[in-house]
Amino acid sequence: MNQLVELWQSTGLYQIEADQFLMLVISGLLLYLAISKKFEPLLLLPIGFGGLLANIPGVDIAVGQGILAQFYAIGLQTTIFPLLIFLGVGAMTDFGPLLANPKTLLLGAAAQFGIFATVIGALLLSDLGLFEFSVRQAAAIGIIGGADGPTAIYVAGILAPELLGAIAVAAYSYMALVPLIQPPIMRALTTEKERRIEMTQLRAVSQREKILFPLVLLVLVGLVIPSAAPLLGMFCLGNLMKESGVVDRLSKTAQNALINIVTIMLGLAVGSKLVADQFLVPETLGIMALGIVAFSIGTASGVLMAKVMNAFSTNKVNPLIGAAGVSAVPMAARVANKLGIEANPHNFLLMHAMGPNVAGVIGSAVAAGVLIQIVG
Amino acid sequence: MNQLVELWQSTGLYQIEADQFLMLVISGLLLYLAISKKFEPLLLLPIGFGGLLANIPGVDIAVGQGILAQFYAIGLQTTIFPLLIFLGVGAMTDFGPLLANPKTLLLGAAAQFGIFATVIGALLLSDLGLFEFSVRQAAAIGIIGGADGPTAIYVAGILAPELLGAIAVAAYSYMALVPLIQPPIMRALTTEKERRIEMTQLRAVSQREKILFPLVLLVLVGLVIPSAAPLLGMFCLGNLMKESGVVDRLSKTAQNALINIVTIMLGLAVGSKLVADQFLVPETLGIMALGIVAFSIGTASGVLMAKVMNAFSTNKVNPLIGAAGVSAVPMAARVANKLGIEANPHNFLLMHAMGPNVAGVIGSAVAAGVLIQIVG
Amino acid sequence: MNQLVELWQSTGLYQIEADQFLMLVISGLLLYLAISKKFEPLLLLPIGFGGLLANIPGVDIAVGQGILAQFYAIGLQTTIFPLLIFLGVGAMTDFGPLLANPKTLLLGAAAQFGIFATVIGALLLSDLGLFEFSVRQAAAIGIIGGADGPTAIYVAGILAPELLGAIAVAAYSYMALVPLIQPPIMRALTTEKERRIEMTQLRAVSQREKILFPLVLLVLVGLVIPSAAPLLGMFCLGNLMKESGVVDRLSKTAQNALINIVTIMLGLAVGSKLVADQFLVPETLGIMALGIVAFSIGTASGVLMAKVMNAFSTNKVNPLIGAAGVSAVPMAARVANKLGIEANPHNFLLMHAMGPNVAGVIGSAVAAGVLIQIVG
Amino acid sequence: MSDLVLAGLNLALYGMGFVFVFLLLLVGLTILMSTLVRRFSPTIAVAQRQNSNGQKPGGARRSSSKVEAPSLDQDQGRLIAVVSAAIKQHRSGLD
Amino acid sequence: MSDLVLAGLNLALYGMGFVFVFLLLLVGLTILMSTLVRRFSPTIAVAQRQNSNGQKPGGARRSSSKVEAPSLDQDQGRLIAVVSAAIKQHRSGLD
Amino acid sequence: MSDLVLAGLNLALYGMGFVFVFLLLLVGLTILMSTLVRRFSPTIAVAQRQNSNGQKPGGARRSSSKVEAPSLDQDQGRLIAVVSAAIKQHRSGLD
Ligand code: NA
Ligand code: NA
Ligand code: NA
Repeated sequence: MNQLVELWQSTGLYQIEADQFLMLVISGLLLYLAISKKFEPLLLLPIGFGGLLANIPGVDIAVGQGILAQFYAIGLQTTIFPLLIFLGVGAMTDFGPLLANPKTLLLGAAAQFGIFATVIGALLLSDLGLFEFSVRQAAAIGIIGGADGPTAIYVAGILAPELLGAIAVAAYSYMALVPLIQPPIMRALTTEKERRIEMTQLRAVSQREKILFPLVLLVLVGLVIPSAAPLLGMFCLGNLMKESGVVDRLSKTAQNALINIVTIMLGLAVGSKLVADQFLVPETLGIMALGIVAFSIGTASGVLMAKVMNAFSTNKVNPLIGAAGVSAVPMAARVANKLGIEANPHNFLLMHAMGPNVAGVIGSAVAAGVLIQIVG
Repeated sequence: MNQLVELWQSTGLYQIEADQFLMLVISGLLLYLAISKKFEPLLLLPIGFGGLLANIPGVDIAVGQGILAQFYAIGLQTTIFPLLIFLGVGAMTDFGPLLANPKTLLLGAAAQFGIFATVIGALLLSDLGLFEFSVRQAAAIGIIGGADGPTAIYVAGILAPELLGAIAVAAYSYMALVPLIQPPIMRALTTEKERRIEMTQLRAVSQREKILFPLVLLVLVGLVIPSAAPLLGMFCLGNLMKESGVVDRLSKTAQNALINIVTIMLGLAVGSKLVADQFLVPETLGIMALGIVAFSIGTASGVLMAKVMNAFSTNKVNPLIGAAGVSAVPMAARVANKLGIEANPHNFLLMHAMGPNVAGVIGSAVAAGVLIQIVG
Repeated sequence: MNQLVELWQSTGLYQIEADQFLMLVISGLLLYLAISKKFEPLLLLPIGFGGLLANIPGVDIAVGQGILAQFYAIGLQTTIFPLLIFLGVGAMTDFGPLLANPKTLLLGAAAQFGIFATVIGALLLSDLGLFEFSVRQAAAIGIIGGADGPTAIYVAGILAPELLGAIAVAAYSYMALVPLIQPPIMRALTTEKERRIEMTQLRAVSQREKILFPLVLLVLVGLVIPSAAPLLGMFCLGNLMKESGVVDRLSKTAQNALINIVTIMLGLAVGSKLVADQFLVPETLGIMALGIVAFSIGTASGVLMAKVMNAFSTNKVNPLIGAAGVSAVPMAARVANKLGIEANPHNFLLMHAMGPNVAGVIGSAVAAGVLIQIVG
Repeated sequence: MSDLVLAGLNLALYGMGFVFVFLLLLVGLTILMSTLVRRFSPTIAVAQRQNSNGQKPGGARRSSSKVEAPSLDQDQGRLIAVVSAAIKQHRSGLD
Repeated sequence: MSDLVLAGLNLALYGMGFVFVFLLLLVGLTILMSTLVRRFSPTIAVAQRQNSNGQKPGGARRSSSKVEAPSLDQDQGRLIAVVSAAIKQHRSGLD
Repeated sequence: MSDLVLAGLNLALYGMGFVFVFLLLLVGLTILMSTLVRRFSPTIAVAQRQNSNGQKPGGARRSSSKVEAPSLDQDQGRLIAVVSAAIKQHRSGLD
């Protein structure tokens, strides 16, 4: 009989607490968004499922020797997982549109203002006594504005691992919400006439330029901002493997088996941070609020930068593609394309928007390097 | 000259001992069964080969810093390997037949009686002074009756790592022997008339049901038997990845590259336990004997449960499919199908038997959780 | 303003030193050779890129907790990476030509003389006071003559990790240079008439022989030279997985996803040793010089051995195929084939040269075992 | 009967009971879940069923997220490019 | 304004400045690199461009190293199959 | 000659000797193995040789184990089943 009591006391039903139950509901919501709404399912499905596992009472899965805790220790504490993801993303990235029109790099720079504005915002909230974000935490929250999942996870893992769960959830949720967040801002900041601007067709880019670009980028990173070198180094390696054409089998594996394996484990490792005592804190609400501000400011500054560039150049760019500078590849470029077609059915901005889009990845990684350098 | 003597003394021929030689023969036998008899070759080939490597005298392969010892430390001590295998198996499993006829879950419950009967048997043998199995060891041996390789390795790794080699070998060997072990028991316990029972065609199952089932299962596990959550959690994640249809690339990698890589390393890690001083002990004989008893009792109780269910229901099930409740997917279902066709050429039981077959996987994992909970 | 100075002082431009710059140039040269000259790009591309990353000033990538340092610790210090590469290479190797003509194994033995002659050479240089190579270092340098990348990395990692970078670079560079290094030596040591020798067609080899060969090889290794068992064990396992035909999915993964993932990480790990203070030492020049001597002597002794065999046998072999005994699969076999066709347009030596070619892999691994056994 | 065997019997009793209770609960929940699904989304269920016959559901439900997109779209794109090029070349040969 | 907010403004100022300087430098270097490439290897660049339309560049530049061989042939084979099928279909449409 | 060089000569002598002895033994064992195989299973060997020309041996010898099954075997099996059924039906229609 004692054993029966013991067994009953070992059940989750007996041990569950209110906040664990709430976390299960939140994790279920993430799964719903991933599966039914297709919100970045590659990451949010394993993160949400990891959240379910992490909040099962009475068993160590996300702590101690549990498998999620081990994935966290193996891949996030070491930064190996986000770096391998960057390797694969690099091997999937085509810098062609960027090389055909290098000045779109500046749109990718401008959109990073979302990051730094959010850092200030987070510190203002602390100053007002609403939250108690440290400078490191504020920097980690700001990076949500980079609209780049692995960069956000990488920076949060280094600067504020205690906020990693909320930051990753915010980053991926808002990346999925780009088609809802961006259009009103883009419409508000552009005139119908601007949205109708057609851009000249991009020139063909030679393979040699594509091979040299990741090397040029790496050298510049090494000379100017070494703390961004791990992230952009892996990114450039992946891209070089793809463009060089001499290691196709490595490039294909980096784009498939390797990135998929790491994505599963990374998602579960992030899910391990969705435990009640780390996630159910007021800071999480602050992070969610700041995150959407970051996205919005990034979008706005990208669009405004395009207008500034037009003021100084005769070769006009459609300011819609400035919004793609936030990263969120390729969603943001698609949004720009869609609004372009709305304004002018002959206006195909997709390839033009891919330039600032990949520039946004570089920009966020540089911003990440600066943040790690200054406050890390 | 001294150096020549030293070299000679370093050869395996000089150093080999009788029991190492015997282990090499046993490992060779496993390879023979795997290759020529196709006994579960995916596991028995690397296990057998690992056994060869582990018993080469004069070099550390399965101990110290040897590669097999490292695989053991990385993947088995941490439980990562069997859990990743479960992820892949989940991504390969179709719960459709089970969802179409949920009461076949009970057949998967009944067949687990083989596990617990064997625990009692092992403790009886200890009581008789034939062996000295502790309760933990008895529980680990019993799990052979679950007819599920990764579950057996997971439980043995936690409860009785010193018996892991023998338990894994017994589990996979008997799983391969299912077509020999089960039929006589199934014939003995059923009448010709019962074996001729045709079952109604299974209803179509919607994708939504298939998506919700792994979540329902996980929630129930979390509430009722948290210690089974790591195993069934990874299983449900794999299944959800497959059925949700939104992360196809992850699901495919879990079913291919990931499970294959882990299978190679898991097999070698298990092989590292086939060293003479751990395997050539009387206990191994006891384990082999108890293992076949476990399989037989599991088969019998599955069949008998089907007959009990028929006594209380008008919608008859063919008792042959009860034998599939032991797990051993999909071999046990094929055996049921074969005996069904023998008795009645129009009797296609394969899909009907897949229900209890996957129920047997769930049942064993739950039993594993109970054992770990009570004696772990 | 202070912060700006600090940022400027954190740039690579401010911190870079002359020797780091030189290493960046050398790494760039490796990338050039890999991409433009197709010098073993699968390894030299990641090695060269790793070299770039390792020499970026102001950030820990190849040391401390940097990702390259972690890859080194995870895969090279543990010997796991080269062993997994050997698994994949084994799964890609066809022993058919060797089994059809087993005496070509002796050509693979003779060509290893390059290894041991180089060991003597390295110690002579030390004796002359030009370098200070220890016996362990000399042995690690000699293995370059094995013309087998993973073997060289495995041995250097065990005997002289401080020379690993230079040894790996030398091994892969010279493997890529085989078509330039070997032909003059082969022409000098053979007469036109010898090069014209046509060889009889190889007999068909049964699957059973192909399955048994890796087991025979492993048993012999275990009995005679256990220290070669990790390397040849993994090689034989890969080959058995392929030839047995019962674990196709494991064999394919070992040949693709697994070896590709490991190749990327191995290359980066080796690249981490291309840091200035380890690579820019006089020893590196000595290693490069000795390496080419090793290749040349190996080639010569393979060719001469073939001529010796012809002196004792009526069934003549074309001495060109002796040069393939250095390993460097399949480049060396192609070189032999090319020179054969030059001398006699009807002379197809490719398959005949594959025998000594794979024999050279076995021979180097045995030599590696002997070196580790005696000086390790 | 010794303590050891008693412990075994105990374990078997509770264990087997637990397994049965668990799977009985699962039967109940599964039937409940299926009933609810079939009641509240009959048309969707049917549509999806047809869908899953006609084509791989993954095809229709494929995510358009960053990581996924390149591998498929690109392949698709490359194939289309190759086919177009082949047709073009072929045509130019005909003219 | 508190020290905290000042630190934030500071961070934003230097950070944003750095990002812009970096990307401006990158624009410059990229234009320089492209100009040099286009000046010193115009024909090669064109050849490669055509090449990259007609067939996968990997095909031409493919390494013949030991490890590489197995995977490629399949791709090549698939491409050839696709092209053949396309041509065949095209022809059958003409007849 | 110094001790160091002597050590090297020593190493070379024993090493090279060992390598030769090893590979000579391997030649012997390989010939023995092949002879035994060819004597005791000539027909099987021939059959398998043909097989390995005609189709991938993995196809025929494929394991039916749990992990493997879903990906290849089932497909294969299903194909065979479908084809067999079709032939059967066709035949029965003819009689
Ligand atoms: Na960005
Ligand atoms: Na079972
Ligand atoms: Na060699």
